[in-house]
Amino acid sequence: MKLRMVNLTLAALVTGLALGVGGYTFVYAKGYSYLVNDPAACANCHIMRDQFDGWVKSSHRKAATCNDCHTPPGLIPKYATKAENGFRHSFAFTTGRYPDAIHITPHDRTVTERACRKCHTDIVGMIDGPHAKAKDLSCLRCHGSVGHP
Amino acid sequence: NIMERKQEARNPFYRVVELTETTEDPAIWGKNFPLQYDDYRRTVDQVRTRYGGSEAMPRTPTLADPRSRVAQSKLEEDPRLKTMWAGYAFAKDFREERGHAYMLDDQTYTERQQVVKQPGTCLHCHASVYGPYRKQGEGDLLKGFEKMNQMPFAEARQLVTHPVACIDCHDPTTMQLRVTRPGFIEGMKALKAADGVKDYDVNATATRQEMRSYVCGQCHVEYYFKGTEKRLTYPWHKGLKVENILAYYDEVKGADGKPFKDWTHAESAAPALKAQHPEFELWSQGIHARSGVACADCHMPYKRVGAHKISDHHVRSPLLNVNRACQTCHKWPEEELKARVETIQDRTHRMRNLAMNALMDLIKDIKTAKTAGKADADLAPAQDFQRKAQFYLDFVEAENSTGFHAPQEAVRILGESIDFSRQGQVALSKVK
Amino acid sequence: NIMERKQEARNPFYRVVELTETTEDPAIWGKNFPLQYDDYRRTVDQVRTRYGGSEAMPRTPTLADPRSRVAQSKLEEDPRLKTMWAGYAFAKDFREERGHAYMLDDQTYTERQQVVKQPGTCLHCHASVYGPYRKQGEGDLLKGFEKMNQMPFAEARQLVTHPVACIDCHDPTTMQLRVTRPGFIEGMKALKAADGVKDYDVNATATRQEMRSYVCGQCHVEYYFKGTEKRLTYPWHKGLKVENILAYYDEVKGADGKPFKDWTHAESAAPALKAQHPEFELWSQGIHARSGVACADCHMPYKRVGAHKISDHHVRSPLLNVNRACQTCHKWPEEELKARVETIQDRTHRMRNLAMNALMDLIKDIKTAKTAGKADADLAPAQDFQRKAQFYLDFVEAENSTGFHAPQEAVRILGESIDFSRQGQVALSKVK
Ligand code: HEC
Ligand code: HEC
Ligand code: HEC
Ligand code: HEC
Ligand code: HEC
Ligand code: HEC
Ligand code: HEC
Ligand code: HEC
Ligand code: HEC
Ligand code: HEC
Ligand code: HEC
Ligand code: HEC
Ligand code: HEC
Ligand code: HEC
Ligand SMILES: [Ca+2]
Ligand SMILES: [Ca+2]
Repeated sequence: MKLRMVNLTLAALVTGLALGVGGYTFVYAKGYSYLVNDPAACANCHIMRDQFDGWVKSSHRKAATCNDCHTPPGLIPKYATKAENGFRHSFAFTTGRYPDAIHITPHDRTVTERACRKCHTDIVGMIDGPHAKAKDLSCLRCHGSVGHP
Repeated sequence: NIMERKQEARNPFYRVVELTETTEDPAIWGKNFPLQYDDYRRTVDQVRTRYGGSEAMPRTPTLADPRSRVAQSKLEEDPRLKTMWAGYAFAKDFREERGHAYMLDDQTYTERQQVVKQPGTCLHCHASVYGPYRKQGEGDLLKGFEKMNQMPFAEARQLVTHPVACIDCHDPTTMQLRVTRPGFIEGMKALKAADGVKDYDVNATATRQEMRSYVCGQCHVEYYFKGTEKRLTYPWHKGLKVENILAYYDEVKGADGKPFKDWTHAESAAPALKAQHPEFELWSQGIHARSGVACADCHMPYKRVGAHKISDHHVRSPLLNVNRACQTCHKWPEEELKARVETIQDRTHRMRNLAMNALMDLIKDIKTAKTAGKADADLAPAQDFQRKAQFYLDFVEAENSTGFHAPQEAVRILGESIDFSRQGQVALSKVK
Repeated sequence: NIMERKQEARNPFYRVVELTETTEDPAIWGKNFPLQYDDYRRTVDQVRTRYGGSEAMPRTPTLADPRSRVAQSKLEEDPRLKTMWAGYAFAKDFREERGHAYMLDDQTYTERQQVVKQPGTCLHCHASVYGPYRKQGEGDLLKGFEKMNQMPFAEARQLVTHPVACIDCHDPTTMQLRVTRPGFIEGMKALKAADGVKDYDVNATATRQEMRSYVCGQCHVEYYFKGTEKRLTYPWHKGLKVENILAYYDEVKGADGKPFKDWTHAESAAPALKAQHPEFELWSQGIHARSGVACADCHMPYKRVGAHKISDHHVRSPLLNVNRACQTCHKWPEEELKARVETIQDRTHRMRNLAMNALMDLIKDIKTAKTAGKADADLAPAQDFQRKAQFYLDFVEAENSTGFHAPQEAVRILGESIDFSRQGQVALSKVK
């Protein structure tokens, strides 16, 4: 499953480069920001500015960078997500085809939810622990704004 | 110290004792879960908010009623309630509700018990009945329920010991939430059937998030005792809105073959209905329910205790706990959040007063017409308006959030109540 | 393309032309701000939502009224409105409002103009009057306002050219928002005075966020023409709630020394009041205003055009623009957000209908009593109830969000309206 995604995204990235659209953005608009860990890099795209400004004032500024919450752990999945998002967002950015109020995708939402659970294992244990068979409670339902309001 | 906390955190619960389906006493559960138990016991606290919480009124214990503290009387706060309920037990004694710790005593000793012979059904929501039901039913919950419903209250009362306890909301082995109340199980089945879902089984189907409201919906709902078996029934067969519930009561017939009534109004002879604590029903019409916010989110918010993060089992008014109950979702200052609630409540309360005045006027007019010897048939339309008006009004009056659980809906209901009362007066005035 | 955008972002505005206090024509402003101008011109679009937007109804232009499209008639949608306004110009023609582009034409050609001789005051809110006021006042805005108020409409109409234009909301040199309307400036002064703030000057004091509502509050408000000078007045001297405004009208006297009235009802002779588009007033009672959400946040949300983030000058129903208007703050899907608004609106609309029925009943009863020859003094209480009931009802009916701007308050007002209407009937029935 994961491998398939990598393949798909790599293929997409290659196609994008071939088209010259994503690729151009990737270089000129600093799309490669996706590959580094510095939150300021995300803010290279001005539409990430609100989130960046919010993050700077958030409780997590000292605890987590954008990537800590928005990419899955592990090298391959991490870069797969980055490549996938990097391509999709570069493409969107270049064509301008994205909504004004950006929304996290359902897939990326689960990535983020997993990130919370990874850092806060102790608490997760208490919240989900005794409820052996019960479904998880979504952290984001109550804490959606911890990274950036 | 940090080391210790990390330890605690990793293995947050020590299974000191084995809990089973027959472990009723919360103190035993408390050995495994001391933090939850400590909070659970704090529901004895009495603190008043503008419209909620409760006030501890000292009283001299008697043999018949050993309570040394009760909550304030609502009848004294607003004597119009006595007129609304004339001829019904509620006109005798009706108090602000208080914490869970008191539920069994308050039910046992309310003066309403002196006026009417109540059935065992009552205990469904005022005691830990899961054990007793199973015992009486020889392992079959439903059978025990049916059996205890039909006992006189005093007899059934002997079979229970605790107010709502851990076992009523939790599975003793997994600690998962569960619904143990037949009233709710059957009520949800009827509700879902109306939506075309057959044989809905709440314990098998509901999500964890839903369960965080359903465990409360076991009791915080409108109800009536159906038929001679006094079967506890939640009137949700046509839906959860006030008009759906009234339509249901209009449709089911009482012993007299006429639309079901709780009692005949003493002053007007109207076939009256009493609404009771429809928190679950009103909440379901509000923006919070629609946003997936559960009862437990506000009334049992998470709290930190050392390295633990637990659900606050000190169930109470969220206005006494705004920081945890509201501020994770709403980043407004505490005072501002309180003011928002109170703005909503003040508006609801104002409308409730107008609706109450309208109802008083109608009752007075019917009474006058009756005294003047008007024919029953001439009074009937006005009496039906009274039935409607007072059920609508009571739906908000008896609901305990003073409108907060669904602000616009609460005021909509009160507006319609006013319309019914005043139309009743007009109908009467057209009688020659 | 990206190159271009980075460029743009750095230097967002090209000052192609010099704008001054006498540059009236928005097309000239559009040279400097083509993006805003493009959107501004799109207010000609007509799209209907469940309760808002507007529908383009074709009509055959005549010499007297050259419009080839109008908005749907509200009188045809609900003929009860004609009864409510019997004897007043609104019973002749009342339509759904549409985009800003139409304001001048719709005012000029409404059939209401054929029934009553209107003063120049009308133009305050239907034209770009900042230039004309200053011209007529020889530089003095207030003087020009006073002068044009007293002209006949047709005469004043000659002095204006554009519907609301850039200059009405913006300072031409700084582009900062500003209030140019004497009605609002004086209204806010009266409102603040009631709170103990002396000589409030909105342009000097208001914050930027406040201004994002105040520029709309210049026109989207309840008003009346005071005295023989026909001075445009916003009745906020006692506050912004419906009861404050009614109390104000009860206190100020008309030419006859009695409480101010807009007209005498043709069927009942009640001293009636007409409420008009109190968007600003109702919004001020809602949760959004309380949370600092301005009119412009929803009706002129930010949008991206290339690298620019501009305010959408296509002012319209936010339901036609949910992503930008709502989803910046609410992470719910678009369909869900629409459904939330419609749930609120459906409830409001239902109550509006009940209030309308109650009013119809009252008017009929008064009419019958009048025909039966009841004395004026006997009718007076019922007529006063009608005055109140219909002002309250109209306050929500004439407000254009169908309750959304303050859901609970809207329904509260309608509930009180019902109470007034029905009490009027009861009062009448007690007349022998
Ligand atoms: C090349 C410009 C650019 C850069 C650099 C950028 N973003 Fe984005 N981002 C976008 C655009 C455009 C969208 C909107 C895509 C859409 O909604 O279709 C977006 C949307 C998002 C979303 C929400 C949509 C989703 O896919 O879930 C997240 C989360 C996100 N970005 C995170 C990041 C993080 C983390 C970084 C830095 C590692 C970053 N972005 C850097 C352009 C960029
Ligand atoms: C502590 C965790 C955390 C950190 C750190 C974080 N985010 Fe997020 N981000 C989230 C969550 C949670 C959401 C989803 C919010 C929701 O659905 O309510 C989100 C959503 C987004 C979105 C989509 C917009 C939306 O509201 O759905 C963008 C874009 C984004 N993040 C960018 C960034 C950037 C850029 C950074 C670094 C400056 C960053 N995030 C840092 C947790 C985080
Ligand atoms: C890289 C690790 C990391 C990730 C990922 C992370 N957190 Fe945290 N979080 C921390 C640390 C460390 C702190 C303590 C920060 C402090 O006290 O200043 C913290 C603090 C918190 C707090 C308490 C402070 C507050 O804002 O109320 C909450 C709640 C919280 N995290 C929730 C979340 C949620 C929800 C997510 C996912 C959206 C998340 N965290 C993702 C490390 C992380
Ligand atoms: C969004 C938060 C929220 C949710 C969800 C919620 N409530 Fe409440 N509830 C309140 C507030 C606020 C009050 C008013 C408390 C007061 O007046 O002191 C209240 C009042 C009450 C009261 C009266 C409390 C008292 O102090 O007298 C009861 C009982 C109650 N709610 C039960 C429920 C039940 C059962 C549910 C779910 C079906 C529920 N609530 C859902 C916030 C909530
Ligand atoms: C469907 C559940 C349910 C049943 C059945 C039920 N109650 Fe209650 N009762 C509640 C709830 C929930 C409250 C707290 C909310 C309130 O007081 O409105 C309550 C509160 C009370 C109170 C304290 C407040 C007051 O009214 O003075 C008394 C006393 C009481 N009940 C007596 C009874 C009696 C007697 C019966 C049987 C005739 C009964 N209850 C049956 C759920 C129930
Ligand atoms: C077994 C029935 C039952 C269940 C289950 C139940 N309650 Fe209650 N609740 C009651 C009764 C009965 C009272 C009134 C007790 C009294 O006044 O003596 C009450 C009182 C309350 C009060 C009022 C406290 C006060 O200070 O005024 C709140 C709040 C409340 N319940 C919330 C909840 C919530 C939230 C849940 C679920 C997590 C819940 N209840 C589950 C029966 C129940
Ligand atoms: C129903 C709401 C809700 C949900 C769901 C929820 N939390 Fe919380 N959380 C809270 C509240 C309320 C607090 C504050 C407790 C306090 O201050 O006593 C909190 C506190 C925290 C803290 C801070 C504890 C500290 O050190 O002060 C962290 C970390 C946290 N939550 C993480 C999570 C994670 C991870 C999840 C998902 C697995 C989650 N939460 C799910 C309501 C929630
Ligand atoms: C009126 C219902 C009710 C009663 C009674 C009740 N609980 Fe709970 N309990 C809940 C709810 C709701 C949760 C939150 C469960 C979830 O999030 O899925 C909870 C959660 C828990 C948890 C999981 C950890 C946590 O705090 O979230 C434990 C352990 C627990 N309760 C123990 C007890 C014990 C011990 C008692 C008796 C002393 C008890 N409960 C009585 C409703 C109740
Ligand atoms: C788990 C999240 C959550 C909790 C806890 C919560 N709310 Fe809300 N609240 C919401 C959402 C979601 C909305 C709907 C508006 C939106 O979509 O932002 C809302 C709406 C409101 C509104 C506006 C509705 C109206 O009718 O005017 C008020 C006021 C409010 N909440 C107060 C409270 C108070 C007070 C509490 C605590 C007792 C509380 N909320 C607890 C999520 C929450
Ligand atoms: C939180 C968002 C919000 C705010 C703030 C807001 N509105 Fe609205 N407004 C709406 C919605 C939603 C509607 C309903 C539109 C519909 O029914 O199509 C509406 C309707 C209207 C309408 C009728 C539009 C039509 O399509 O017929 C007018 C005029 C209006 N608002 C003016 C104002 C003014 C003036 C203010 C400030 C005083 C304001 N609004 C503040 C959301 C808002
Ligand atoms: C205080 C500002 C103000 C004044 C003064 C004013 N209007 Fe309006 N008018 C508005 C607003 C705002 C709307 C759009 C909202 C609505 O229609 O409810 C409107 C809408 C209209 C419409 C279109 C909808 C309809 O009612 O058919 C007509 C026609 C109209 N006005 C005529 C007039 C006339 C004639 C006068 C003078 C007697 C006048 N207006 C005075 C603000 C004003
Ligand atoms: C100079 C007076 C004036 C100002 C200032 C003004 N409006 Fe209007 N507005 C009107 C009039 C008049 C109409 C009705 C035009 C018609 O029906 O011909 C109207 C119509 C509208 C409509 C209805 C559009 C539709 O499709 O139904 C909306 C929404 C609206 N205005 C919002 C606003 C907002 C938001 C502001 C401030 C940013 C504002 N208005 C400022 C006078 C004004
Ligand atoms: C009914 C009031 C109104 C009218 C008429 C109006 N504007 Fe605006 N304009 C606004 C508001 C509100 C803002 C947001 C200002 C802020 O946030 O401070 C704005 C912002 C702007 C800005 C700043 C950038 C931006 O988009 O936020 C420019 C430039 C602008 N308007 C140009 C124009 C031009 C050109 C016209 C005429 C074609 C015009 N405006 C007509 C209300 C208006
Ligand atoms: C600038 C922020 C902002 C914008 C834009 C906004 N809202 Fe809200 N909305 C809020 C806040 C804040 C609340 C109050 C609840 C809270 O504190 O979370 C709220 C509450 C609500 C509620 C619950 C209130 C109730 O009466 O039930 C609804 C529904 C709602 N908004 C819908 C909308 C819609 C639809 C739009 C777009 C037309 C919109 N909002 C635009 C911030 C906003
Ligand atoms: Ca209480
Ligand atoms: Ca419209």
